[in-house]
Amino acid sequence: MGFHCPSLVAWNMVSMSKHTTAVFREAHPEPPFWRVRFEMVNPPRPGCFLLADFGAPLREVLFPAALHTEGFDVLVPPGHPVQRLLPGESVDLLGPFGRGFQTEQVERLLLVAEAQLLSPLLPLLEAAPMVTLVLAAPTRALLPPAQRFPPSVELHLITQDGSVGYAGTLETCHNADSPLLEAIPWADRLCASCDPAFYPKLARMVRQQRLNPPPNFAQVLIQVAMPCGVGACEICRVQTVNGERRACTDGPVFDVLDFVF
Amino acid sequence: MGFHCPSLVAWNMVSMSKHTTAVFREAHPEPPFWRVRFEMVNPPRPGCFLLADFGAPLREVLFPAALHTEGFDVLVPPGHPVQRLLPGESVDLLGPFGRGFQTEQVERLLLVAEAQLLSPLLPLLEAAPMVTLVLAAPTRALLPPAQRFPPSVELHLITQDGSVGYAGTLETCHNADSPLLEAIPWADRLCASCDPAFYPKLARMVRQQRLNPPPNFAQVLIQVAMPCGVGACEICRVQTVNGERRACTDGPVFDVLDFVF
Amino acid sequence: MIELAPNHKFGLPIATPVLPAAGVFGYGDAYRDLVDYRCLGALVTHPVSLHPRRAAYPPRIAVRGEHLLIHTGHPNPGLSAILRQYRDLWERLGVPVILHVLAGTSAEMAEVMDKLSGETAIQGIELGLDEHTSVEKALALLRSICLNSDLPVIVRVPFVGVSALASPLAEAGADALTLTSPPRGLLPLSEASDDEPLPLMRGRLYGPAVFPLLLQQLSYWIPRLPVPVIACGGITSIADARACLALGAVAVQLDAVVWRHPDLLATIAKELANDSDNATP
Amino acid sequence: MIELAPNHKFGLPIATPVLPAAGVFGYGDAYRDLVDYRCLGALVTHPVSLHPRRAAYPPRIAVRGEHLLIHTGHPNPGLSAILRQYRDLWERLGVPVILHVLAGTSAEMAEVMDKLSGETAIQGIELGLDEHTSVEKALALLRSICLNSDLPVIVRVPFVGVSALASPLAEAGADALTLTSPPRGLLPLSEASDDEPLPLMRGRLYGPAVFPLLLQQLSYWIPRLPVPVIACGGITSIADARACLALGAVAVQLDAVVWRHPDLLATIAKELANDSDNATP
Ligand SMILES: Cc1cc2nc3c(=O)[nH]c(=O)nc-3n(C[C@H](O)[C@H](O)[C@H](O)COP(=O)(O)OP(=O)(O)OC[C@H]3O[C@@H](n4cnc5c(N)ncnc54)[C@H](O)[C@@H]3O)c2cc1C
Ligand SMILES: Cc1cc2nc3c(=O)[nH]c(=O)nc-3n(C[C@H](O)[C@H](O)[C@H](O)COP(=O)(O)OP(=O)(O)OC[C@H]3O[C@@H](n4cnc5c(N)ncnc54)[C@H](O)[C@@H]3O)c2cc1C
Ligand SMILES: Cc1cc2nc3c(=O)[nH]c(=O)nc-3n(C[C@H](O)[C@H](O)[C@H](O)COP(=O)(O)O)c2cc1C
Ligand SMILES: Cc1cc2nc3c(=O)[nH]c(=O)nc-3n(C[C@H](O)[C@H](O)[C@H](O)COP(=O)(O)O)c2cc1C
Ligand code: FES
Ligand code: FES
Repeated sequence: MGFHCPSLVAWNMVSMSKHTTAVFREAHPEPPFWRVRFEMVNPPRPGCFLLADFGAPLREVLFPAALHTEGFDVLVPPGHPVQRLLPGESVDLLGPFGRGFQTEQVERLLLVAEAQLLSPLLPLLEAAPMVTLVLAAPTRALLPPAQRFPPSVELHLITQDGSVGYAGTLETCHNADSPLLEAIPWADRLCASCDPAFYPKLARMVRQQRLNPPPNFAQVLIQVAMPCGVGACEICRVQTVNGERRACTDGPVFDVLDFVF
Repeated sequence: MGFHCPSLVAWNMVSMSKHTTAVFREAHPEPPFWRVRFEMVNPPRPGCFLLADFGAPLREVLFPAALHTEGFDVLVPPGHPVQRLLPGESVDLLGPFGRGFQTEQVERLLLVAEAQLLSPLLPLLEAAPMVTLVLAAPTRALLPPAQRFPPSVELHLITQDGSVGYAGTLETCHNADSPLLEAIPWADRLCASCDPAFYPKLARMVRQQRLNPPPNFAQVLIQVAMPCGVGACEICRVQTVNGERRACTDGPVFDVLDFVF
Repeated sequence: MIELAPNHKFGLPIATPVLPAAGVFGYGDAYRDLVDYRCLGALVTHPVSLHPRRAAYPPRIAVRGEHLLIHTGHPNPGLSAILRQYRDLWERLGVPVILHVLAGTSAEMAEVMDKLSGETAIQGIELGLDEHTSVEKALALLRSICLNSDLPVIVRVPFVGVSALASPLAEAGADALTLTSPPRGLLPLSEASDDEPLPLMRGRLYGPAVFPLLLQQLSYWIPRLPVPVIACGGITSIADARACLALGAVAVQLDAVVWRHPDLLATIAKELANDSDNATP
Repeated sequence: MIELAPNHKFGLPIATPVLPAAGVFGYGDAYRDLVDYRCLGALVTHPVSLHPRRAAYPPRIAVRGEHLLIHTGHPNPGLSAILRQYRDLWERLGVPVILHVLAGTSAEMAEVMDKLSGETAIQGIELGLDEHTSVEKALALLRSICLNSDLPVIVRVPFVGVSALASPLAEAGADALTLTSPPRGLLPLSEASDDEPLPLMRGRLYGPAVFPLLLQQLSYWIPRLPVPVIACGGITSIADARACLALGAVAVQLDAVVWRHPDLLATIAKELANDSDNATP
């Protein structure tokens, strides 16, 4: 059963533009994470992602935690497979993929994150003249040290046990004096990275504080499993007011108003 | 469905004497292999083996290629998982297992090997006052350099393409002038590590040169898959004149006369 | 060319024996920046149903070593929406389009075929079957397609259903069979505790260990079936693909491995084309 | 104590729910320097036949990623030789001995049971069945054991045969079922070439990917079966063992993982004993 492929030669000529590599540069501890630096020509914009092949059956979703002219950093947990890479080794990547954060022409940027999901917001710490970060964690020890942040960032901490900052959770930030509620009217853009279960609540807070917020005033990142990154597997579907959407191609950054059910 | 285990405490008290560890010391290239040094209290005798856990679904069979007072060396191919070990790291081992070579009170020791199976014979290079090694390979480039062997060893090379030494294979060493046939009458012990398909032929050569060789005059090592090492899986069975035997517990060193069918 | 439907009046010729499995490749535009579609024998679409289907409740994926358990619920916007959105793309794609169809009843299937009548963008149907579909139901679905459509029909046979379904389907007029759908598995999502019931995830099993199970089925069934067999399950290398063809499969479908290595589709297609060039005198 | 044979007149109580699977642990002395046998609920022996069986022609094992394909031919010196060699050891072992028996016909099985009559070293039988054993043959073998012996009988059900065999066997008097034997697979031993037929190895598949397939079977079948179920297949951790018990299995059998981690038998037995101590008031 022989067959010939007329276009055999031509296959190589199509630009397969989303298959790329990055070069591992170095990694150093930044408790509770490791900061890993890669060199790459077109690193993903904040909120966009890459799929890295580290040998597992699924590629790993990488959100940049910092962007440089010549590449980007990511934060990974200790024991991560990157620790087996040697400086100069290259990593097989697909991407960049997705719709990221839009912060052009923003003056007053409000960032909202749970500490363990903070990393995709880090590239935005100096994305506007005025930046406020509301950061929540169960307890003080799970928060990064304040001196890690640029001095220009106004930092509001929330801990569930009250060990530092406002005592409570993002979910319970209803009181007028809560740092989140106070900051929403001030901001002209909100970017969040939290448990998606919080977003309907956040949408209500935004509605309550801003009456008619413009589209994309509050942009929220959804971190779910994204096996393919291109809209092929349908595993990353999330429910929105407009029906199901794919986190990988329609997100992973959505308008919070998509979650007002 | 609760249950109690009366002997729960006692379990730990039985000596589980064949589960052990060795400490990885260092590895250096010895083309076409890497020589890897381990520290271990009771290293296996020549021809005996260990089962090492390097992360694969089956443990790997390790034959010592050299024995030291404080441990042993093995030869492994490049790219072997030991290259991921750090000096001082320990390796989980089962063993030592098996019946090894017996070379006590031997004066004239004849070693016979195919080059790629040589390593389990290396600890015997100085096991007797006089040692002759008959070493076969398809071509010169696949033989280790002569200066790797102690000067006391008399070396006879056989290459299939005649690029060095006797032109032929172990199987075709019938002629009276062949190094193998010449050496058999001289020796008072023969230890071999070859493709098992050769052993029936070797047995005939031994019979022909020695008429009534004493038991264990010619000892041959069989390298087959040995998943359990203890006689539990029945995967290592080999056919002998006395019926099937297990390489792991009845061998891996057998009397060549076991293979006179 | 390779003929997937030698007994069909129009046939379903494909240029290379490498296809994506239904559900891993979307509807034809998802991989535009990663795969040159000309390397594909055909596009096998994500499963499509008559009415829209919503995604299964998460989690939808679990990893066990080298293996994945996946459970999506086969969400899709329904046939009409799919046709509206992809018809033009499919016409321009340059490779045959095989629509993977899900349907619960033969009446539903008849409606699906009705909507497809006159549709020139589609060259074949792949019928998806549930794990424990009875012979009667499988034959009824197949008959409903054949009665209401001229398109060649491939049936993708469930892993546990090959013994019961393969021969009856081939005799009832399936033009080809895809062996097999992924086996169904179950995994705990966290450790068991005495207090609560164990949270479990049910799904389809993907990964390299499925391959020896597939080959076992191929070696037994290909000589016993009068229709071409497309191999699917745990194929992750050119050697795997070659082994399937050596056992007589006409083509291979790659499944979850495509997400990790989209380039494998073209790599395997090229290597097999070389094999074939070397073999033909 | 855990009762493996609650409906049997003598029963088959075991102290821990952890057993070695037939074929991975020998006959009771192989692991003497590596496993404290008191951690085992019972010894399940290597498969034994009436007459001696020789090993299958090599290769007998192939590795695919995390998985093994194994094919031994179940060599053994035959029942009489085994009894002669191990009877005394079994009497002293301190744990019940379950003899795994292979037999081609019910007449052969009757002879096996005859040789076992009066044998006090054995507390139970595990019946091994071939992959595509028919219901009639399986029931005939079971009946032959029950007619000719007083021992409790566990049947180890083939992976593809659970649907057909599990209920009939349980209703016909099996005291317990082991779910399942390993699935059969096929692997190429080298790359395919056009000139020669592909060298293939057929065997049983072992490894962690078998576990989700096992759990799927357990979750469906345990509630539907009137007898205890012993879980076997790809169990490689304490979490796996707990999941099986959480689904209602009375015990677990560890298979090829024992060769890599013989200590896992004791580790799992201890952890499960702790679980059980914490649960009982
Ligand atoms: C006769 C019979 C024998 C069984 N034997 C066993 C056994 O031996 N072992 C065992 O573990 N389980 C067995 N089962 C159970 C079976 O495998 C499922 O676990 C059971 O059907 C429940 O599945 P589910 O709820 O997860 O639904 P799913 O199997 O996920 O399916 C849910 C729905 O999706 C539909 N569906 C799925 N795929 C398709 C498709 N491609 N096309 C059209 N419709 C689709 C189904 O019809 C169903 O309505 C048996 C079931 C039956 C009916
Ligand atoms: C009704 C039927 C349906 C089949 N359907 C399929 C199918 O859908 N897919 C498929 O791939 N193959 C199928 N087969 C083929 C089957 O799985 C085997 O591949 C086939 O029987 C040949 O196996 P083998 O030669 O490798 O021998 P093995 O299966 O290795 O067995 C050889 C011999 O060992 C005996 N034996 C093995 N284990 C035991 C045991 N525990 N106790 C007692 N005796 C034992 C057998 O009886 C036999 O005599 C089917 C076979 C039959 C009979
Ligand atoms: C085509 C199809 C595929 C499905 N796949 C899975 C699956 O992989 N795993 C699973 O646990 N459930 C699966 N389901 C079950 C669904 O998530 C959901 O439980 C089921 O669809 C509800 O029944 P119904 O939609 O048939 O009415 C599937 C259902 C269908 C119809
Ligand atoms: C109990 C048993 C187990 C076997 N296991 C395998 C196996 O795992 N893989 C395989 O390819 N053949 C297997 N065989 C097949 C044998 O190697 C051999 O082909 C077969 O035994 C020849 O047929 P007979 O002994 O039943 O007459 C098995 C046979 C038996 C009886
Ligand atoms: S990650 Fe596959 S569809 Fe979004
Ligand atoms: S290695 Fe298992 S019996 Fe020899």
